Amino acid sequence: MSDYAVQTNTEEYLSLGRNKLVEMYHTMVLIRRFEESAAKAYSQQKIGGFLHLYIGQEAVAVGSIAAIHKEDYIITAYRDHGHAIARGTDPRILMAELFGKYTGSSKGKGGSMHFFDAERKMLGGHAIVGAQVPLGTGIAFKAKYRKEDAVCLTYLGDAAMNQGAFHEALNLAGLWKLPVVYIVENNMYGMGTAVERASAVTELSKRGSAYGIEGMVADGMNVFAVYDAVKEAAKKARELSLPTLLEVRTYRYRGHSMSDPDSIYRTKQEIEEEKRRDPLEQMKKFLLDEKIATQKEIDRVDEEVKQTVAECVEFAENSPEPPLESMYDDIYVQ
Amino acid sequence: MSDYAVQTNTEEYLSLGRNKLVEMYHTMVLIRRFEESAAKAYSQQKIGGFLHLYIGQEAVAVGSIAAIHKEDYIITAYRDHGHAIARGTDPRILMAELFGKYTGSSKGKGGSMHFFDAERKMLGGHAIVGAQVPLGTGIAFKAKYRKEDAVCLTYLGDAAMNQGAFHEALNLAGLWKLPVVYIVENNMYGMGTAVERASAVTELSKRGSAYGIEGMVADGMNVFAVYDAVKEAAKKARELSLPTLLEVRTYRYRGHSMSDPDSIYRTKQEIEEEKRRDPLEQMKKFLLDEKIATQKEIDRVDEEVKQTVAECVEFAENSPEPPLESMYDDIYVQ
Amino acid sequence: MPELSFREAINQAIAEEMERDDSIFIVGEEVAKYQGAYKVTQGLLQKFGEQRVIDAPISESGFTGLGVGAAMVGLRPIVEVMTFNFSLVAIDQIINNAAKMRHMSGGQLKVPLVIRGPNGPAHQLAATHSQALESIFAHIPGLKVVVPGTPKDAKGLLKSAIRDDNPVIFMESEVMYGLKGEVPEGEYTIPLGKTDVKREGKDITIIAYGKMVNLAMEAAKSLSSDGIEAEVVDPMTVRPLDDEPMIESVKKTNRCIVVSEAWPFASVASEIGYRISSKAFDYLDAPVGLVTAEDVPMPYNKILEHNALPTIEKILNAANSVLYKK
Amino acid sequence: MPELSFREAINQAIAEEMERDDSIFIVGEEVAKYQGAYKVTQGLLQKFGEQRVIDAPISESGFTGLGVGAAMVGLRPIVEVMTFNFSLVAIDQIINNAAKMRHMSGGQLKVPLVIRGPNGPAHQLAATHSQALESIFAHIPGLKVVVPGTPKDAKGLLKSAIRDDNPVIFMESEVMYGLKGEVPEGEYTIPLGKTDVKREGKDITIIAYGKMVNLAMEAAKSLSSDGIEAEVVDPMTVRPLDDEPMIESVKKTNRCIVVSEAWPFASVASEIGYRISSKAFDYLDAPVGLVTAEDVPMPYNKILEHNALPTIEKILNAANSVLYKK
Ligand SMILES: Cc1ncc(C[n+]2csc(CCOP(=O)(O)OP(=O)(O)O)c2C)c(N)n1
Ligand SMILES: Cc1ncc(C[n+]2csc(CCOP(=O)(O)OP(=O)(O)O)c2C)c(N)n1
Ligand SMILES: [Mg+2]
Ligand SMILES: [Mg+2]
Repeated sequence: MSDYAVQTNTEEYLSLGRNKLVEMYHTMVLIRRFEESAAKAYSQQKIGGFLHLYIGQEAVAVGSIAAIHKEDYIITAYRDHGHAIARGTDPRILMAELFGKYTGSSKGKGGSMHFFDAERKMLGGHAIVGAQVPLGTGIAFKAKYRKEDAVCLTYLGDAAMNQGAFHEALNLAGLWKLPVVYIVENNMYGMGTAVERASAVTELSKRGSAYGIEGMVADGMNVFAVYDAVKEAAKKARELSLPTLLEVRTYRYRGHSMSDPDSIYRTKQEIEEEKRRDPLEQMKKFLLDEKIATQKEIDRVDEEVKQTVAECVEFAENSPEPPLESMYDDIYVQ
Repeated sequence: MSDYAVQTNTEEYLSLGRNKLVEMYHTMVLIRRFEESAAKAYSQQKIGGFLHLYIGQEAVAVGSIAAIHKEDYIITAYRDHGHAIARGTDPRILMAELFGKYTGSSKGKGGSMHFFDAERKMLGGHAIVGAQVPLGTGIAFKAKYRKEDAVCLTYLGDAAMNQGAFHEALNLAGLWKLPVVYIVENNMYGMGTAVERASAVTELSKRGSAYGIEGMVADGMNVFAVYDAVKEAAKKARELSLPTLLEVRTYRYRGHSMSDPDSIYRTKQEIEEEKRRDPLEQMKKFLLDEKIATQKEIDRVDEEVKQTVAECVEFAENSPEPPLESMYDDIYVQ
Repeated sequence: MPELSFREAINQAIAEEMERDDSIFIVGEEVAKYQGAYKVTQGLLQKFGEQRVIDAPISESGFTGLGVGAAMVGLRPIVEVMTFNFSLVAIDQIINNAAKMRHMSGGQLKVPLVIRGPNGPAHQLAATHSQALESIFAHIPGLKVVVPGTPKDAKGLLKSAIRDDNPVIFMESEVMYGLKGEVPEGEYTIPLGKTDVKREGKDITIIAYGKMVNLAMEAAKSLSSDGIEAEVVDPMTVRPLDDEPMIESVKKTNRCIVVSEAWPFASVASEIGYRISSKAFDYLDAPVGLVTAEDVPMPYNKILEHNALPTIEKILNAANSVLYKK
Repeated sequence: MPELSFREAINQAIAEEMERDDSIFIVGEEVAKYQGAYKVTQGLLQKFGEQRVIDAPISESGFTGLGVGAAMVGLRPIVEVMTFNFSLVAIDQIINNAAKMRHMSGGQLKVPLVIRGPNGPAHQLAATHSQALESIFAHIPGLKVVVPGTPKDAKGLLKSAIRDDNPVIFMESEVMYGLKGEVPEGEYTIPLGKTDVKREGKDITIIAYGKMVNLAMEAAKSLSSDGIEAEVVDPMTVRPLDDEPMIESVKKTNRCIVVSEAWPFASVASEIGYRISSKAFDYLDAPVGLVTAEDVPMPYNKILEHNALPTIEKILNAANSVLYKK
C-alpha cells in the first residue's frame, strides 16, 4: 500500500457533498483530540481503569458509520470511543463517563470500555474479548425478525477472532443469513501478540469461508476505502440478508492500553512507518487537493474541535459524582 | 459412492496380512454384537442413562485405530464403545461399566459415555459436545513437548464442529503445528438436526482452512478408506507435526440415543439405503472375494464374538455393585 | 382443576405468551422439528412457524449471546438449553452480558430474556450431565433464578418470567416433566421473588425448592404420622430470595432444615442456612440442618446416584436430628 | 527474611518449580514475550525458553482444555488466565473436564493442573473485569481453590499447588501484586487445605482470606486500640475448607465476622457463616456477621467502587455490631 493512496473513486466521493466530507474529517479530528485529551486526564488520574485509545484507527469508525443509515445498529469492543463519537453521541457525556461522573453516558458505571448510546443504536462497548460478536449477531437477527431495513455493524479486533464466541456467531449468521457486517479492525496486534503469533491463518478475511461468509479486505487507514467496503457489505446485508466478514487493515499508534510498554513487541520504526499512512492526513490532503476545503477551513475544523474537547473536559470536571445509592440502580428493571 | 465399493489398493491391504485383516473384521463384528447386546440389556433396564450406539459407524473406529501405533493416543465423545473395543479394552469391563458395576472400567462411575482405558491410551469418552477437542489437542501437545513419536486421534461428531471449543482448539493446533488428527465422524445428524441445518458449510473438511489445517474426506463405511486416510494423516502428524481435519462420511443406523424417535427427522428409506453400504458386509465380502477367509472362518468369527459378548453380559451381571463409600473415592488424588 | 404434567404446564405457558406477544421467540437445540429433546416444545413449530421456533446448532454460547443481543433491541427471546449442564459453555454470555448489561449501560438497555431447561440430575446421566447449578447463577447480581416444584407453579412463574424485563434463569427437571398436578384453567401468573408456604406446621420448618419440594412434602407426611407437623416452605425463586416467610416460619417452629439437590458448598442451601441462623438467631432451638447432594461428581451407578442425592430418609434423619430425636 | 512483593513471590514459586520438574510448562496470554500482563512471569521466557513458556491466542477455553489434556497424559501445566473474569469462557473445561476427570475415569487419570491469575476487583475496571469468582469454583467437587493473602503464603501455597496432583484454582490479585512482605529464603511449601491463624485474640474472630486478610489485620489493629482483641483466621484454601480452627477460635471468642470481597449470595462467606452458625451453635453470643462486596455489578466510578467493597469501616461496624457495641 502506498502512502496517501490516491483515491480511485474521487467522483463518487465528491458526490457525498462538501458538508458530509468535511464532517467526516471533523469527526476524525474530534476522535483524535478527544482521546489525546482523555490520555492527559488519565495521566492526571482523573480517569481510571483501562483506557484503550483508538488513535490511528479513526478512519474505520468514521468511514464505516458514514456508510450506513441511522436506523442501522452498531456494536463494538472496549476500544469504543471512536465508534460512539462517529455515531454522533454528545462527546461531553462520553468524557463525563470517562471521568466517572453521573452525567456520563452510563452514569459513571461503565467507564471507557462501556460506551452506550441506545438512542443512536450504539449498543456498546464490551470488554470481554469476542463476546460482543454473538450480541451483534442477535441484533441483526432482530432486524431480520422485524423485517427492518437495517443492518448491524459488529466490530471486533484481530485477536478476538480466536475466541469460540466468534466461531459460533459466524456460523449462525452464515446459516441463518443474517444482515450483519463483521468488521475486523486488524491493527496487527492483540495486546502484545502479533496476528501471526495468534492466528493460524493471517489473511483474516478468509476465515469467513468456514461459515460460507464472504470475506473482504479494505485499507483501514483510508476513510474512503472503509466507506466503500462497508457500503457494499451493508447493501448485501440489506438487500440479500447476507453477512460479510470485512477485514480492515489499520494500526493503533498508542499502546494497547495506557500501561502498555509497547516497545517489547514492536519497534519505534514500525510505528513511524505506519503513521505515514495517517488517516487524518490522508483525508486532509484529499480535501485540499480536491479543493473541497481551504486550509483556512481545515484550520477552523481544528479550532472547533479544540473548543469542543475543552468543553468536554470542563463538562466532565464540573459534573457531579454519582450518589452512593446509585450503585443499586439499574441492576433490575423493577 | 457405489455400494460395496471395490477396493482400489487391494495389494496393499493384503500386505496387512491375514491375521490383521481377520482381526479387523472380528473387531467390527464384536462392536456390533456388543452394542446389540447392550441395547437389549438397556431395554431390560440393566443399563441406564444415555446409551449412544455406534452401530453403522464401526469402520471408523476400527479402520482408524488399525492405522496407528499402540504409543498413539485416542480420545472421543460419548459415542465411545467402538473406540474402546477397537483399542483392545477388555469388553467385559466395558459391559460391566454399562451395568454400573464395580468391575467396570470406571468402577461404575462413568457409564456408557465415559469409557476410559488409560493403559491403552484411550482417554475417554466425553459427554459435553466438542469439549474433548481441546483435550485431544493438549494430548498432542504433550506428545510434541516430550518429543514422542506419537499422534493423537481426536474424534468428534459433525455437530460438534459448531462449538467454540472446536474453533479454539483447531486454531491452536494449526498455529503450534501439533500432531493431531481430528476425525469428524459425519453421520449426517447431530441428534435430530441434519448437517445442513446446523453448519453453514456442509463440506465439513473445508472448515479446516480457517486454521491452515488440511482437510481430507474419506468413506466412513469402508474400513480401508478410513485406514488409508488415517495412515496418511498420522504420517503427516508424526513426520511433519502437522494436524489434519479428516471428515469421514458415515451413518448411524440407530437413533441418537435409545429414546430417539428418529422417524421425526429421517426416513426409513434413507436408513435402508445407507445400510446397503454396511461396513461389516463390505469387509466380509472383501475377505471372501480375496480368499483371505472362508465362509467357515467367517462363521467362526461370528460364533466367537457371540460367545465373547455372552461372557461380557455374564461378567457384568455377576459383578458386584460398587460399595456406597466408593462415590467418595477418585475425586481427589490424596 | 385439570391435571397437567409439568411438561404440559411449561408448554402452555410458552404457547400462551407467544400467542399474546409476537416479540417472543424460542431458540435452542431440537426445539422445533424434533419437538424438543424432552418434548417440552411439542407443537410450537406447528403453531408459530420456523421464524419463531428455531432449531439451533450446538452452539450454546452463540445462540445464548444471540438471544441477549436480540433482547437488547426489543425482542423477548426464550433460550432453551437442552440441559443446564450445557449452559456452562455459555456462562460468560449469561454472567458478563445478560446480567450486567443494564448496569453497564447506566440503565439505557434492558435484557428481557428467559433461559430455561432442565437442571439437576436425572436418571444415571453421570457427572457432566447431572449438575444442579442454581447456586452459580444465584450468586450473580443482575439475574433472577426460578426453580419451580409443581406444574402450577411452573406455569405461573414461567409466564411471569417471560414478561419480566430482566434475564431470568428458569430451571426445570427432566425427572419432573412427567409429574402431574392441578393447574388452574385460564390466565394466571405467579410473581417472581415470592416464597410460598406449601404446608403449614408448627414443629419444624422444611425449606425446599424445585424437585425437592415434593420430597419435602412426602417427608412431612411421614413426620406427621409420628405426630410432628412440618411446615414446608418453598421459595420458588432463589434469586431474589424472599426470606421473610422463612424467618417467620422458623420463629414459630424454632427448628429448620433446608433441602436442595445441589452441592453443599457455597450453595443456595447454605445461604438459606446462614440467613436463618443469623436472622432467626434468637429463635433457633437447634442448628439449621442441611440435606443436599453429596459433595461428589455424580456417579453413573444407580445405587450410588440415589445415595448421592437427598432422600426421604436423609430428610427424616435431619429433621429428627434438629428435633433432638434419637 | 528478605522482603518480596507478591508478584515476585509467585514468580519465584513458578521458576523454582519449573527448574525442579521439566513436566511443568506455563501457557497463557502474554506470559512469554510480553513478560506477563501484570509482569508475574517476568524473565521466565528467558530462563525456560519458548517450549515451556508459551504465549497463547485469546482462547481461554482452548488453552485451558489443552492444559487439561496435557495433564491427563502426564504434564503439569500452569495455565495463566489474564484475570479470572476471563475464566468464564473456559469454565466448562474447568468444571466438566478438569474437576470430574478422575472420578469419571474411576481413578484411572489425574489432572495435575494449576489455573492461576488475578481475581477480584482492581482499580475501576468495571463490571466484567471486577469479579471475585472464588465462590463459583469452590462450589465444585474435584477442584481445590486457593486464595492467598500474603507474599509468603502465595509462594508456599503455589509450590504446593504445582506439586498437587489435582486441578487447583489459584487466585491472586492485581492490586496485591505490588504488596511486599517477608518471604523465607530457600525452599519451603505450605500445605493446601490448612487454615492459618494470622493474629491471636480473645474477643472476636475475624475470618478473612485473600486481599481481605490485610484489611482484617488493619481492622484488628484498630479494634485493639479500643481494647478489643480480634483473632484473625485465614483459611488460605477455600476448598477444601479447613473449618476446625475457625470453630475452635469462635468457641473461644463467641463472636465472629467473615470478610470477603465476593458477592454475598451463595458464597464462600455465607458458607463459612453457615458452618460457624451450626458447628459453634452453642458458643455464639451473636449471629455471625458478613462483610462482603455489595450485591451489585461493579460500577466504574471510583467512589462507588470503593463503597461496593468491604472497607475497614464496614469491618469495624460489623465487629461492633456482633459485639453489641453502639
Ligand atoms: C476473554 C478475554 N480474554 C482476555 C482479555 C484481555 N484483553 C483485553 S483486550 C485484549 C487484546 C485484544 O486484541 P484485539 O482483539 O486484536 O483488539 P485490539 O485491542 O487490538 O483492538 C486482551 C487479551 C479479555 N478482555 N477478554
Ligand atoms: C455442549 C452440549 N450441548 C448439547 C449436548 C446434548 N447433545 C449430546 S449429543 C448431541 C448431538 C451431537 O451430534 P454430533 O456431534 O454430530 O455427534 P453424534 O451424536 O452424531 O455422534 C447433543 C445435542 C451436549 N452433550 N453438550
Ligand atoms: Mg488488535
Ligand atoms: Mg453426528
